[in-house]
Amino acid sequence: MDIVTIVQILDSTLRLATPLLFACLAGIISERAGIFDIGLEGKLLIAAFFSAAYAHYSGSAWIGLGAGVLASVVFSLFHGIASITFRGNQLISGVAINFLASGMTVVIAQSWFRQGGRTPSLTGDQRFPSLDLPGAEAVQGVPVIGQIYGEILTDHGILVYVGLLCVPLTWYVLYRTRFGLRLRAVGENPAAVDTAGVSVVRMRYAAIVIAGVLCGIGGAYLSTSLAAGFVREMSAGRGFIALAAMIFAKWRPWQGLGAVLLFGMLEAIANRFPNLDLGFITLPSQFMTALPYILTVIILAGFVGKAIPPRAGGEPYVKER
Amino acid sequence: MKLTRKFLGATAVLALTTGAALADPALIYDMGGKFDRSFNEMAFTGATRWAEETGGEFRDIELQSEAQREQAIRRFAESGYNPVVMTGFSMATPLEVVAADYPDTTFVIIDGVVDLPNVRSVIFSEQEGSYLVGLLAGMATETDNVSFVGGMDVPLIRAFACGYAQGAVAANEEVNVIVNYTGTTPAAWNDPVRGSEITAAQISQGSDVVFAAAGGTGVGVLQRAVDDGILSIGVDSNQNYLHPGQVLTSMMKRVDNAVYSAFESGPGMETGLHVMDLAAGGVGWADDEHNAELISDEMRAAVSSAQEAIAAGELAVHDYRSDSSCPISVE
Amino acid sequence: MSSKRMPKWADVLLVPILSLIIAFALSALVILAIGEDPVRAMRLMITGALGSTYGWGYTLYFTTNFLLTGLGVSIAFQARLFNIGGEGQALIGGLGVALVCLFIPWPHWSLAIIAAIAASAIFGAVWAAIPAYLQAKRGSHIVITTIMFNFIAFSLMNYMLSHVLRPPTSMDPATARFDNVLRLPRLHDILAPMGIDFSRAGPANVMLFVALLACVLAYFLMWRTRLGFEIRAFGKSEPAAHYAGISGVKIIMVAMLISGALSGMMAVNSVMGGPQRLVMNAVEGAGFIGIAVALMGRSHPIGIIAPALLFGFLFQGGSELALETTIPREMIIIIQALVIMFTGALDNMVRTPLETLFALMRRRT
Amino acid sequence: MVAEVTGGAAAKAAPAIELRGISKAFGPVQANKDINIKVNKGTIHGIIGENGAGKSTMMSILYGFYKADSGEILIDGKPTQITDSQAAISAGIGMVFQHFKLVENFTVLENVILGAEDSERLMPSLNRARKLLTELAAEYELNVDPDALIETLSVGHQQRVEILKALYREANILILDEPTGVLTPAEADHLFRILRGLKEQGKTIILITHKLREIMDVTDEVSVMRRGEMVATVNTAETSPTELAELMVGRKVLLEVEKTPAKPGEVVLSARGLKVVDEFGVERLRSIDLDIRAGEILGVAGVAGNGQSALLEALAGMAAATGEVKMNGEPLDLTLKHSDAGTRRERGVSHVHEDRHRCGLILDFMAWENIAFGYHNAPEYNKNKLLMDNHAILEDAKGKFERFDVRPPNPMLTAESFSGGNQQKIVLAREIERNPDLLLVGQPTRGVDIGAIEFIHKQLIALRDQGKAILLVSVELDEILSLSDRIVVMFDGRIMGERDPETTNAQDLGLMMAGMTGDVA
Repeated sequence: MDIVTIVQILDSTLRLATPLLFACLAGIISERAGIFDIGLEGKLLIAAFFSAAYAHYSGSAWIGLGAGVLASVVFSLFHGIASITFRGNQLISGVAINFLASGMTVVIAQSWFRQGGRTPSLTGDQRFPSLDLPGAEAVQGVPVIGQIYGEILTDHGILVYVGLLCVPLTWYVLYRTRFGLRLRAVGENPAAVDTAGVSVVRMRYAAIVIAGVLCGIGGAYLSTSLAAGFVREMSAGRGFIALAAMIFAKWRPWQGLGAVLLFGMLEAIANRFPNLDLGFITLPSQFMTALPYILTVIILAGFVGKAIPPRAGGEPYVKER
Repeated sequence: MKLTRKFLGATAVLALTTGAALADPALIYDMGGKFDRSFNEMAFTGATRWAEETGGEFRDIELQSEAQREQAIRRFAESGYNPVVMTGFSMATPLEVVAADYPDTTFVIIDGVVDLPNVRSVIFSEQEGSYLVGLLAGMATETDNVSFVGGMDVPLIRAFACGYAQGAVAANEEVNVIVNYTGTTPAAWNDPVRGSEITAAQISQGSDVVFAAAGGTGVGVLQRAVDDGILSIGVDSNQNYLHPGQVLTSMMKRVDNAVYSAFESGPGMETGLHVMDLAAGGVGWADDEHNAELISDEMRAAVSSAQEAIAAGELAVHDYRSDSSCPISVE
Repeated sequence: MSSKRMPKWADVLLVPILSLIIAFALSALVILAIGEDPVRAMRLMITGALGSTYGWGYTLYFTTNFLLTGLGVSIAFQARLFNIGGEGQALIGGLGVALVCLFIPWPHWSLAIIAAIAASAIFGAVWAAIPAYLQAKRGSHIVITTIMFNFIAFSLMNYMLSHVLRPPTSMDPATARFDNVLRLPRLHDILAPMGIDFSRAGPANVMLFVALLACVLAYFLMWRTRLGFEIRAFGKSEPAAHYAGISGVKIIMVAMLISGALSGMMAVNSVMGGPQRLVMNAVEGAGFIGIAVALMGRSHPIGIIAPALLFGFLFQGGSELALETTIPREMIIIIQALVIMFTGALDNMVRTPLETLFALMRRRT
Repeated sequence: MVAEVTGGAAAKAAPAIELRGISKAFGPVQANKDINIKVNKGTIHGIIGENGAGKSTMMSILYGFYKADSGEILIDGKPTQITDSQAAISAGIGMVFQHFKLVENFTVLENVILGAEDSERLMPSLNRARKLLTELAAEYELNVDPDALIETLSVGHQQRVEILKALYREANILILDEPTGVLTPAEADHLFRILRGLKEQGKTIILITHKLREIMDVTDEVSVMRRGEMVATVNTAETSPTELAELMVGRKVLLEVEKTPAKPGEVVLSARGLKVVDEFGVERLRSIDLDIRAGEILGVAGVAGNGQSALLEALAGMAAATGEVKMNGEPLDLTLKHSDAGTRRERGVSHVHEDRHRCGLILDFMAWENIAFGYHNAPEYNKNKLLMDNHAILEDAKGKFERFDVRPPNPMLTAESFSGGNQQKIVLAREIERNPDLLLVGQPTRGVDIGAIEFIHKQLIALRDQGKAILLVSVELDEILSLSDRIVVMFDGRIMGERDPETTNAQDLGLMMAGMTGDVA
């Protein structure tokens, strides 16, 4: 594999990892607060649709982003009403949200655009512009740095950088702020938070709204930056890969970045080499596609570093003595 | 028992008469959907043209899943639509079964062959059209690298690739042809993101003209080409308008004509194998106001002489499907 | 607590029916919002799914799928295991059916169906066994592992169909058609000797009766056998089951194996009974609809029959809808989502006011 | 000495807390009925009552967990609305719950500041808390490592963190709910020293307990609750344990159960070197030697959490153990690789689990199904190899309900629709009527009404008189003293010694429960 190929794959990795990153951080925030979120996929999808639709109507990717985030937050609130207010099963609610998104996007898209469940192609300002990092041009000749900074890191849609910035931000919020302390506590022992005079319900709603916003940005990136418009089922399981990445990272943001980069790279490799010839074995692209899931099962099985979820995760909080 | 029989019998009759008036034509799109800007959309265009010209009505349906193929064909046949036209080679197997059950209905399959008396099988000489656009690509490239993004990796798509490669090399012996396919399942027809990433990879390998024969996936290919400032070539329908001035040309596969002619001829049409080649106007290249600036007179002359040679049988473009091989590797 | 506050019939019937009504009402709003007429839509669905033996043939065909996947989800639910992997188990079950039908020259369909049922059940059970084992022995969350296994199954089938099982001459990622001897008798063939004229087209076949039989057998399993007793006890209280000497590992394994086997068996219908060859995505989401069916049927083997029929109707009616209106087929996914939401996650929203109502009524009398 | 503190100026000022006419009902259950109480500033006020007397409901109302149906709360003489925990904290109330409300994988500091952080950034709060902790440690013997993770701390230390949390929030009124249930006597004494120190600083302390000794030792005043009502408030110095006990139960306590002397027979079960290590690697049982004979009740006394549960579960086949245990002379498989609770039943061991809600019953099952629970493999409950005989089980359940006076006598109801006492009777009927050689009984009368207690005690004696062996584990010393023929005391996973109930008393047992072995007979 020559250097150009590697650079290209890493370049592609960064793009493909970005929607995973947003969803993964969303999952981390939500699950750290004790709300299991298998509806990441649905939120990505609904956000992707509304972003593309409103970017098309308004001519501005930013307005599209707003619409996508709003849609994703609304879905988050459904999840909240079911699993926080009515103490329903968070997993079932998540499943329902995924189906709701899958059905709604096509039904609405068909009704609005009559193009078989897709939006018209987006052009110009309807999509996010690429951002050339300062000095990227200048360092292109320099070995290593030139390739990393001048070729891999630069010239991506602006949301790629937003995503990367969200990693330290999430870390800081979780571990260095009052909000983060309470959020983590609410996922470990909500009773402790409740008796400390902090509303568990409010904390959990705050967490899922943030998760909604992050998924919303991820979805907007999918349809208005990575692609140029919405097509049905365009999230294509990315929400679940993000879920896998979250488990892989054991619910920690920096490790989450690592996991999505790994999974993004697997996708990039599968795109580049439908049949990856390793000399002694040829791996079909299907294997690469399945690899994130296989790796996650191995992690879940606890053979390689046990993944312990937040202790109060999945359980509705019922006040008791 | 008698009552049941009467009741069920009555409803069965009802079923046959619900829906539209008898003998309206119907159209079934393959996965990828009616608005894939490509293959299926071409079929829709043909049907619409027929409807507009004749004032007739037709019914159409998009498949959401592999498993629905047989039901879709049956549904139209059962309700008395005639002829029933369908696009895509994947329809061949289910059609074989259903066509036998409805001998009074005429079926048309595009891109597939079903050997039954009530089926018209329409196939195209994609390699010939691809040769022409390959020729243009070979002349347009400045890096001596052109590329191809196929949809599902099947002999049909390899025939596109093979024709394209032959054309490109014919124009410029130095040209290197980079070939990739999106996948091995029908999902490959509808994955613009993957199409875009594959194109990005090809661009990093030096390609400056990319030909997408990948249905809906091609939208992503063309978009990436525009984003990165290289030329692209559309497929099936005329896609020049998608990005005016940036799409070199489109390899036209006149599915619209096939559908139009089937609708036009009606149930009594001549069945059997119909080959739509360059000579018959089945395939060709798009030359319009959107790409006028990109096509030099020299290019136009080269293409038209090749076109004449092929039509006259003087120039044989190798068909990958004939021996599962290609003089230029399209693996 | 719930059982004390409400009569059993209300719990079993009223709550799911009310949830269903809410789900339907919201779906009607969606239909209105996209500028269509919900009443007309409903009428079209009824004519399309139930107005002819042709429609019935498909409705019952889909019902068969949902009976088996719904039953699979139910058995796991009874052991408090959320087997979200019915889709993957059914996909792999289809592989079992295809192998049995393609590579063994059966003299008669009746032998082949037995072998196919066995093979699909084994394949489905094996696919459920790994998540089950990981849950039982390593405590890995079964919901997450079964989701992962759905995707792995999808990739595996994708590979098998495009690289291994596809006949060399075919471009379609599907197996060859099975021998005509293996064609399962359809309702047309079964009812014709009784003098009933049933549409030849509908693919509903003997598997419908197998599925119904499976429901009855599952009822006996759950309510008349020791194993059923143990599964239900484990599902209600894990520590209590341990106290009673019921092995958690055994129950998790057995319940998931049965669940996977039932989901896998669904493939006999959708592969051998339908297109008579294995195509991509032969399951068409039936594994997920099984969740809705189980939730509505309160995970009761007999209780799921009505919701399975309902979803069979929706599935068939929905495809007719797409033909006659601008409402896409995906409308039924919305209905499915709402049913799951209201009968599963928002159960308390429906239940709590009802309980209050019953309490008020009781106080008055 | 105590009375001096109570009198004088403190008593005349407005009470720290006053409840007026507080009532709270949960459905048909009246948990609190017209509660009136005054707690004076700078005192330790005990609240005593049986399980289910309404103590905890009252405290939950005070801490904003429940809203009272009627009544009024006054803090420092001012009517105060306590709508949630935040309001309680603002009113200066700190609560130490029986089950600690700590985040296990947070540090002590993080737990202390949680919910009371000074600013959006954590650092300043953490630094301030660290300083305060050092001060408090010196002042009140409240020393804990501020950076230790909660899960690494002992129970006593965790409780100190709870107190520190309250003090960090500048609580003036500290409520402790059953604080010594999980403590050793030494730890409890330490706690009481802390409480006295806090009182001297002017804090008001409410101590909820059902242990008379603690009330007598540390409180200034005591209020007694019974069946949701506040029946009396008295000066501790002016009352006696007997009087309090009477007030608690509403009649003379039946300390003695009528029974004839035991006629011990053969050894039914003998254990040597029995050890249990739990899933976290903690040694729960440290080499127990034990013999139980036919026709006797062996009582196991001890503070909760000293290995009694592990002992029961090891013998019942619920927890793996090492060592040697013989049942009727035959060894038992303790590894549980070849046996479980079911095979143990086949060997003649029946088990009334100490937690009937979690283990003893399946609350969602119908009562008749619960009758077969654990014995569902028994031949009389099965028609053949495949099918159970539900009719036979139902008939059997009807008989059992009659003999054990279960009310209502309808086995078609779900188990959860029965009262605590009747649920326990269902469990006992199931386990006793299997005619076991050995009956393991944990906390037989926990959460059971007085009438049922008597009935249950009689049943246990009757089983003993049939020549069966009974191992009785209870945290109620009275129960142990009145039922047992021999008593062993457990502490920290060990047996501290054996006593004859005729010659021992609560003090003697209490010493051993605290781990003091000076006078082993």
